[in-house]
Parts: sequence; structure tokens; C-alpha cells
Amino acid sequence: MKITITREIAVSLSFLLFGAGVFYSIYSIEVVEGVNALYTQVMIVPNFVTAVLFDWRGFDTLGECLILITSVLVTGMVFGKGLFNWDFLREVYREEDGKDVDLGFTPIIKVLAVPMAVLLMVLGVVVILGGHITPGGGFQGGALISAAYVLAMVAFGRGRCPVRFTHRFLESLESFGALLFLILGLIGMILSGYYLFNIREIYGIPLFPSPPGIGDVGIIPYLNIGVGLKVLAGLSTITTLLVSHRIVSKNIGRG
Amino acid sequence: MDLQLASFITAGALVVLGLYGFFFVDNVIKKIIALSIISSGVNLTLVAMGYREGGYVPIYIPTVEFQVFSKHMAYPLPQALVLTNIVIGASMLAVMLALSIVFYRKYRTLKTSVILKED
Amino acid sequence: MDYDRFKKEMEREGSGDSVSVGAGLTGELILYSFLVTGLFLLSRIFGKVLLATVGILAIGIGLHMMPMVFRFKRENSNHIVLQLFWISIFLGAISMIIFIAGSR
Amino acid sequence: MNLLPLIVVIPLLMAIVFSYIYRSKYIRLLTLLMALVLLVLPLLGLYGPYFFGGHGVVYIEGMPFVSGILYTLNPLKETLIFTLMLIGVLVLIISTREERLSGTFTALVLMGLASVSAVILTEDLFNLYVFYEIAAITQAGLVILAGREEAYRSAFRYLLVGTMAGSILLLGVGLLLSATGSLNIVDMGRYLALKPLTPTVYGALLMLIVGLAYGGGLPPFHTLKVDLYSRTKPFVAAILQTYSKFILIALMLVILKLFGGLPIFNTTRGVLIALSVFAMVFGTVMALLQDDYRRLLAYHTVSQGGYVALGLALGTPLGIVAGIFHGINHALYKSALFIGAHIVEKIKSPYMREVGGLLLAMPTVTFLILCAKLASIGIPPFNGFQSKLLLAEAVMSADMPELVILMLIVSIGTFLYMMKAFYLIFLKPCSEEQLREYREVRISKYHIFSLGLLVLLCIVLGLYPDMVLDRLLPLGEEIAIE
Repeated sequence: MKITITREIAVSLSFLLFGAGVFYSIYSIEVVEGVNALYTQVMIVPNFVTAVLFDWRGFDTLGECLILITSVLVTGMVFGKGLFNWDFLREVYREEDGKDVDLGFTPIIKVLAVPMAVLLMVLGVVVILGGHITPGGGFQGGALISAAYVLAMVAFGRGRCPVRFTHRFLESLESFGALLFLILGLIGMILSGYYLFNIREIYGIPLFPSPPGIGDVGIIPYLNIGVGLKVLAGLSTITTLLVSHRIVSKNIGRG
Repeated sequence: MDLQLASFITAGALVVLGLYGFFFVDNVIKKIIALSIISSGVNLTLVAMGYREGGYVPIYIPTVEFQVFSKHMAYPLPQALVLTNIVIGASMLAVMLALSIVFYRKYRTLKTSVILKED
Repeated sequence: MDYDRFKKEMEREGSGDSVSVGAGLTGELILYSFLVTGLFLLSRIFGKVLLATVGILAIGIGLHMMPMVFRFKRENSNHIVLQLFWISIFLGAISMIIFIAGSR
Repeated sequence: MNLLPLIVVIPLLMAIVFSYIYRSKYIRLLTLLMALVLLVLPLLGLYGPYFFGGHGVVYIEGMPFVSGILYTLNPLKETLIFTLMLIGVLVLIISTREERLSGTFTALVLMGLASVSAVILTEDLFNLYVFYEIAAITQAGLVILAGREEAYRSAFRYLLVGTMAGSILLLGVGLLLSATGSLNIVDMGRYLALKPLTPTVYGALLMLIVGLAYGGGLPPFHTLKVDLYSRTKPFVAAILQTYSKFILIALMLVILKLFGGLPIFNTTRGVLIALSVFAMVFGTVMALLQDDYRRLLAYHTVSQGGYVALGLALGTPLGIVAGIFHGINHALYKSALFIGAHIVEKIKSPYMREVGGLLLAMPTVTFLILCAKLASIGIPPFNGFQSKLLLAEAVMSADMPELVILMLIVSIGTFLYMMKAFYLIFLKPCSEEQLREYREVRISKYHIFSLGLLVLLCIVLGLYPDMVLDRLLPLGEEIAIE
């Protein structure tokens, strides 16, 4: 495909115009406080971002959980999960014998990777569980844990990885995380009539044991745990899919 | 210079640079990187919107009085939006990377004009 | 625009029977009438002599470029370079229109 | 209790379950059961607003703001969701006759249904963006399911451009958030009408138009959409085109609500009308040149999308109603046509020259497809006629008679290529041998049932258009621009 010089000029001009438009409109932003005034004055949990994320805009967070699930599903499908037709994939993965190339890294990295991975995982759990009090939350913690898993996998290769999650286990974990979120929303609906209602207490018993003086936490920690499980499983599954041939061979019915 | 204005300028520059990379670079991986740069620019725009002069991090610590805190805290809403958008960006990225792996195995090249040719 | 030349072009594309040629000719006519009607509309809304002149020029160029359908088909291909080209032109055009209209 | 969110939540829940058990033996049975459940969903909600998490309206400095996420249900949205779910049900039913059906297909269809109904229902711009992205990724996934190289390629194209357009859309949402301090569409519209416009708002408008053109398949993004529709299995294309039509309608309504009363709207209207006219003409001209039946239908979808967008872009009450009505009609007859194309592809091939004489092999299906074709052209007893007439009226009353002429010309083009396809596939004489070959292929009852139901709906809506129009008209007057 040859592009003539006239076209080059036209495309550059229009890019300049659009770029200038984008830049100008971002440059001239003047922030209006609006509904932010409410979000800064009402305290639900000490971490205000978490409060916006799970209380006021909980449904957005649900949508974003679902997009990760869809993405994992579609990534799996790109590598042959449940397709109508496998001709193209069989053609592409023709010469493969279905084995992963697991070289691993030098001993220095291997020695360092394990304690680092363990530390990261512990930190991730802390970040998830304290997401409503301290900086952090489900995404950040989940991303940390899956980073630990990826680190171990990269250092040792997929076969000899000390941290072993099977594919099926990750899938279950992910579905469980998202289902937890959806069902907590449904419980809120049954109790109050509003989907994803932040139930503070049932019969006077607070839902999550928390130290006094940090407000009514409600279901936010559970939502955090659900999101954390889903993110850790989702990101790990995606990485596994991207590095592994064996899953493809299994999917397309070979080995 | 005002910190917020500087952030907006950086964000605008990131978006425009990303658009340049997306339209003019003929390499799938570089195009995907450009897309993620656009996404970062958008995220930076959002975060910079929540900026307040001399503000606090939006996590309440009882050592400050709540009235003072709430008057000076950075706006939490844009930050929440950014968290959501990061995951959306990551999901799109994952699918596109998977597709480019498959096409690389088929064509042994990353040129967009070869992979996504007319058919 | 004579039928024979059109048929020859169609045959080169691999579909030269009478049904396809008829369809192709209709496409050509639709494109041309789109040009004409669009110019009518624009000149009525903006009401400028200049625009009318430019419009007649455009129709003339269109007549000269006939058959337009084949060029049109090439531009509508799904080659990524062409797609990105037209998307970029689209972005530039609407940003120009909106920002110019906004600055008035 | 108002069960409105269940319209979105139940498909999402079941999508997760289906993607988990995708290799189960009972997938076909479960899919059929799920289809039945889907039919009930549109009846669950009550009219009026629904506040998520119980966060209602708050007053800040005397201005009302919705603090959480707001869904509203009104007769218009209910009709749209009912159509969407109906087509989803039919597609799910047909899919059970496919070999190698797995839970991934059902999961993706459900995810798409949920996300598009969320896009229709929501009054919150960021929530709309999130579900818009889910819809984009779902559509790419549904195309990948076909598993051929072209399918992979068109999904890749769609995602590459889609990520760009999605980011641009989000930037627009962010700019509007900064300019108005809210994410609720009604609040934003109110604020924008009060304050003078800044370059930020113009930028936001520009970016929303980009998002609209991508989501709805207007030029220059139409080539991407055409690839999507023509590279997948035709019955999947039926649900794909419904998704993009309804996203188009939803985003158009958002633009009307946000910018309708502003001085900039005149220019916006010009841009949108130009885009929709381009879609109409480009779709028709390209469809005339196609040999592949699926591609022909795909381009037809683009040109009818232009009609829908034209009606909505006018901004008059009649225009909005006509546009939405045409969108609903289009979803119905176009799904019928795609299902017909699926049957044709199953019997012989999607290339029109290789088929011929199918009339003798399956007269019923031929008759039904002919009806759907007539509806798509706009012949009186069918619904296409009613909505096209209404559109022409709306365009006339908006003082643009040239566009009516153009619409007529485009309709003639539509007639020509639809009849060309009908002749080549069904009427062209064929050999005895070929006929025997056709007769060997069994057409499932499910296919004929879905086709028949859709055609029946087309006739009913054509005879009694007031059934839908009565529900749309009050809303049209509410949204319309002076």
C-alpha cells in the first residue's frame, strides 16, 4: 500500500488540527467543584477513594470487574478456548510440539525472586484487607499478588515455578471474586431495595470487625476482597495465557 | 508555574504523542504502546483535575481536624475513575497483545501494514 | 460515461455480467446524485454564490473523474493504512468545524 | 420493590457461570433455559429513576446533583430493551443447533446484552463509558469465535481503533466532568445551559462525536463494522448489529440531552446529519458492488444506521421518534435477513454466484426472507415503510427536502441490490444435481421459527405502528430541541 505525498500532507494537517484541539481543550480546563463537594464532606471510610469507588460508584467498579472477566475470556478464546472453528490456530501452531520453552534465569535472580515474591504476596494481602483504612484496595493488592506470581514464573520458568496456581484454580478464583461482588450487591438489594447498598449492620452486628472511630465500614472490605481475588486471578491468567503454548495445544485438541 | 497547569500540559502532550504514535508508526507493538500512552494521558488529565493547592491525600487520619481536612483534601472522584480506567486499559491491552502474538506466529513480522492488509 | 467502458472496468474486477454492471452503474449514479443534492442543500443553507460556483466545479470534476465507483471502492477497503488515513482526516475535519464554529 | 438493575445483573451473573462451565455437556439445555429467563427481564423494572446504593439527589449550593449512579426506565428504553432481549433470545435459540457450541458463546452474548442494556438505561456518563468498552470487547470476542483468520484480523482492527476511540471518549467524559462537576447527564445538561461555553466543552463535544461514530458504525468507522458483521457467522452478526444500532441510539440521545439547548447545537446537528448521510450513501454504493451476501447485508446495515442517525440528528420530536422507530424496525428485519443468510450459508455458500434456485428447495424460508427484504426496502404492509415514511415526514418538516430526495435515491439503490441478491440466490435456475444437494441439508425448526417470528413482528408493526409510536412520542417531545 503506497501512500502518496498529497495524502501524507493531508493526514499531517488533520493530525495537527486534532492534536491542537485536544491540547487546547485540556489546557483550558477549569475545574468546577460540583458534586465533589459532597464526596469530600461525607466520611464513610477513612480512605475516601475507596468510599467513592465502592459506595457511591460501586456499579462502575462492578462493570470494571466484568470487563476484566470478559477480557480473560476473550484472551482465552484468541488462544482457542471454545471456538467454532480451529483451522487458523491449527495452521499457526503447526510445528509446535506443545512444550513450553522454560529456560529460567540465572541463580542470582532465582535466589532473590522467591523471597521477593513472598514479600509481595504478603504485602498484597495486607493492602487488600486494609483497603478501606490505608492507601490501597482490591486492585492494588490483587495486582501486587499477581506481580509476585509473574515474577516467580519469569525467574523459574512456568514448569518449575515454586508458586503454582493451576489454570483451573485461577479461573475458579476469578469467577468466585466476581460472583462475590454481584451477590453482595443482590443482598443489599434484598435488604434495602437498592442494588449494591452499603449494609452497615444486620441486627446490630457490624458486618466487618473494625476498630472504633473509623466509621461504618459495612460491606466495603468484602467488596475489596472480591475485587482483589478477581484482579489477582485475572491478571495471572492473562499472563499465563500469553506465555504458554501448552494451553493452546490443549485447547485446539492436540496433546 | 502552577502545578495543575503543568500537569494538564503534560497530559495533553501525552495524548497528542500517543495519537501520533497510533496514526504514524507501522508496528503493532508500538501502536499498542501508543494506545497505552493515550490512556495514561487521559488518566493524568483526570488525576490532575482532583488537585488542590496544598491539599491532603484523601485518606483521613484523626490527627487533623475533619473540617480542615475536608476543605483541603484532593478530590477523590477523579482518582476513583482513574482506578477503573486503568483496569479497562489493561484488559484491552491483554486482548490486543494476545492477537498480536498469534499474528506474529503466522507472519513472523510486526508490521501493521502486513498483518492487517486488505482482504 | 459510456456503458462499454464501464463494463470493461467491471470485467477487470472480475464481475462483468449484466446484473453486476447494472448494479455498478446504479452505484455510480447514486454517488453522483449524492454530490449534486448535497451541493444543493449546502448552497441553500449557506446561500453563497461562491459555494455554488465551487459546487459546479466539483460536479465538473466529478464528471471528469467518472467512473467514481471504482476509486470509491478502493478507498473503502479495509487496509489498515487507508482506514487510519480516513479516521485521521475525519478527526481533523470535525475538530476544525467544531472549534471554528465555537470561536464565533 | 423496583427490580430494574436485575436487567443488567442477571445476564452478567449468568455470563460468569457460563464462562466457568463452558465445556459442560448440558450447555445447550442451559442456553435454552437462559433464553427463557431473558424474555422475562424487560418486565422487571418500574418506570422512573433508580438510584444505585441508595444515593439520591443532594443539593449543593442550591443546585440538585445526583451523587451516585442513576438508571431511569421509561417506555422508550423499555421498548429498546425488549427488542434487544428478543433478538438475543432468538440468537441463543439458534445457537443451540450449532456444532461445537460452547459456553463461551453464550457468555459473550449475555455479556453483550447486559452491557448494551446498561448503556441504554444509564444516566451516568462514566458508567456508560465502562459498559461501552465491555460492549466493544464483547463484539470483538464474538467475531473471534468464528475462528478464521479474517475474523481474527477484523477483531484486531476493531480493537486497535476501538481502544483509541474509547480513550478519546473517556477524555471527553473527563472534560465534561471538569467543566460541570458532575457525571450525571441531566445535571450536566442543566449546568451547561447556565454557564457560557468554554473550549473544554467544545473539546468534549468533539470527543463524544468520535465515540458515537465508532460505537454506532458511522463513517469513517463503517469499514471496521462491516468487517465485523461479515466475518462472523451470520446469526451472530444479527446480534452484533443490534448492539451497535442501540449503542448508536443511546449515544445520540446523550448528545441531544447534553448539547441540545446550546448555541453550538446547530453546528453539531450539521456534523451529525453529514455523517449520517455519508453512512447512507456509502453503505448503499458499496453494497451494490458486493458479491458476498454477508458483506452485502453488512453494508446495508451501515446504510440503515445512517437513516437512524439522520432521524435522531434532526432533533425534532418527530425526527427522534422516527429515528428510534427505524432503529427498532431495522433490528427486527435485519436480524431476520441475517438469519436467512445463515441458512443460505449452511446450505451452500455465502457467495451469491455459487448459489441459485433455492426457491425450489425451501419455499417457506424463501417467502419469509422475501418478506424481510421487502420490509428492509420499505414496501407498505411492513414496518420499514412506516418508519421510512415517518423519517421522510420529519426531514420535510425540518425543511430539508433535498435529503428526502437523497433518501428516495438510496431506497431505490437498496431495492436494487436486495432484489439482485434475491434473484441470484433464490430464483436463478440451477441444475437438478444441485437441487438434490440442497435437499440433503436439513434446516432446523429453530431457524424457521425465529425467522417466522421476526417476520410476523415486522408485519404487525407495519400494520399497527402505533403500538410502538405511542410509547415513543411523549419521550420524543421531552428530549427534542426547540
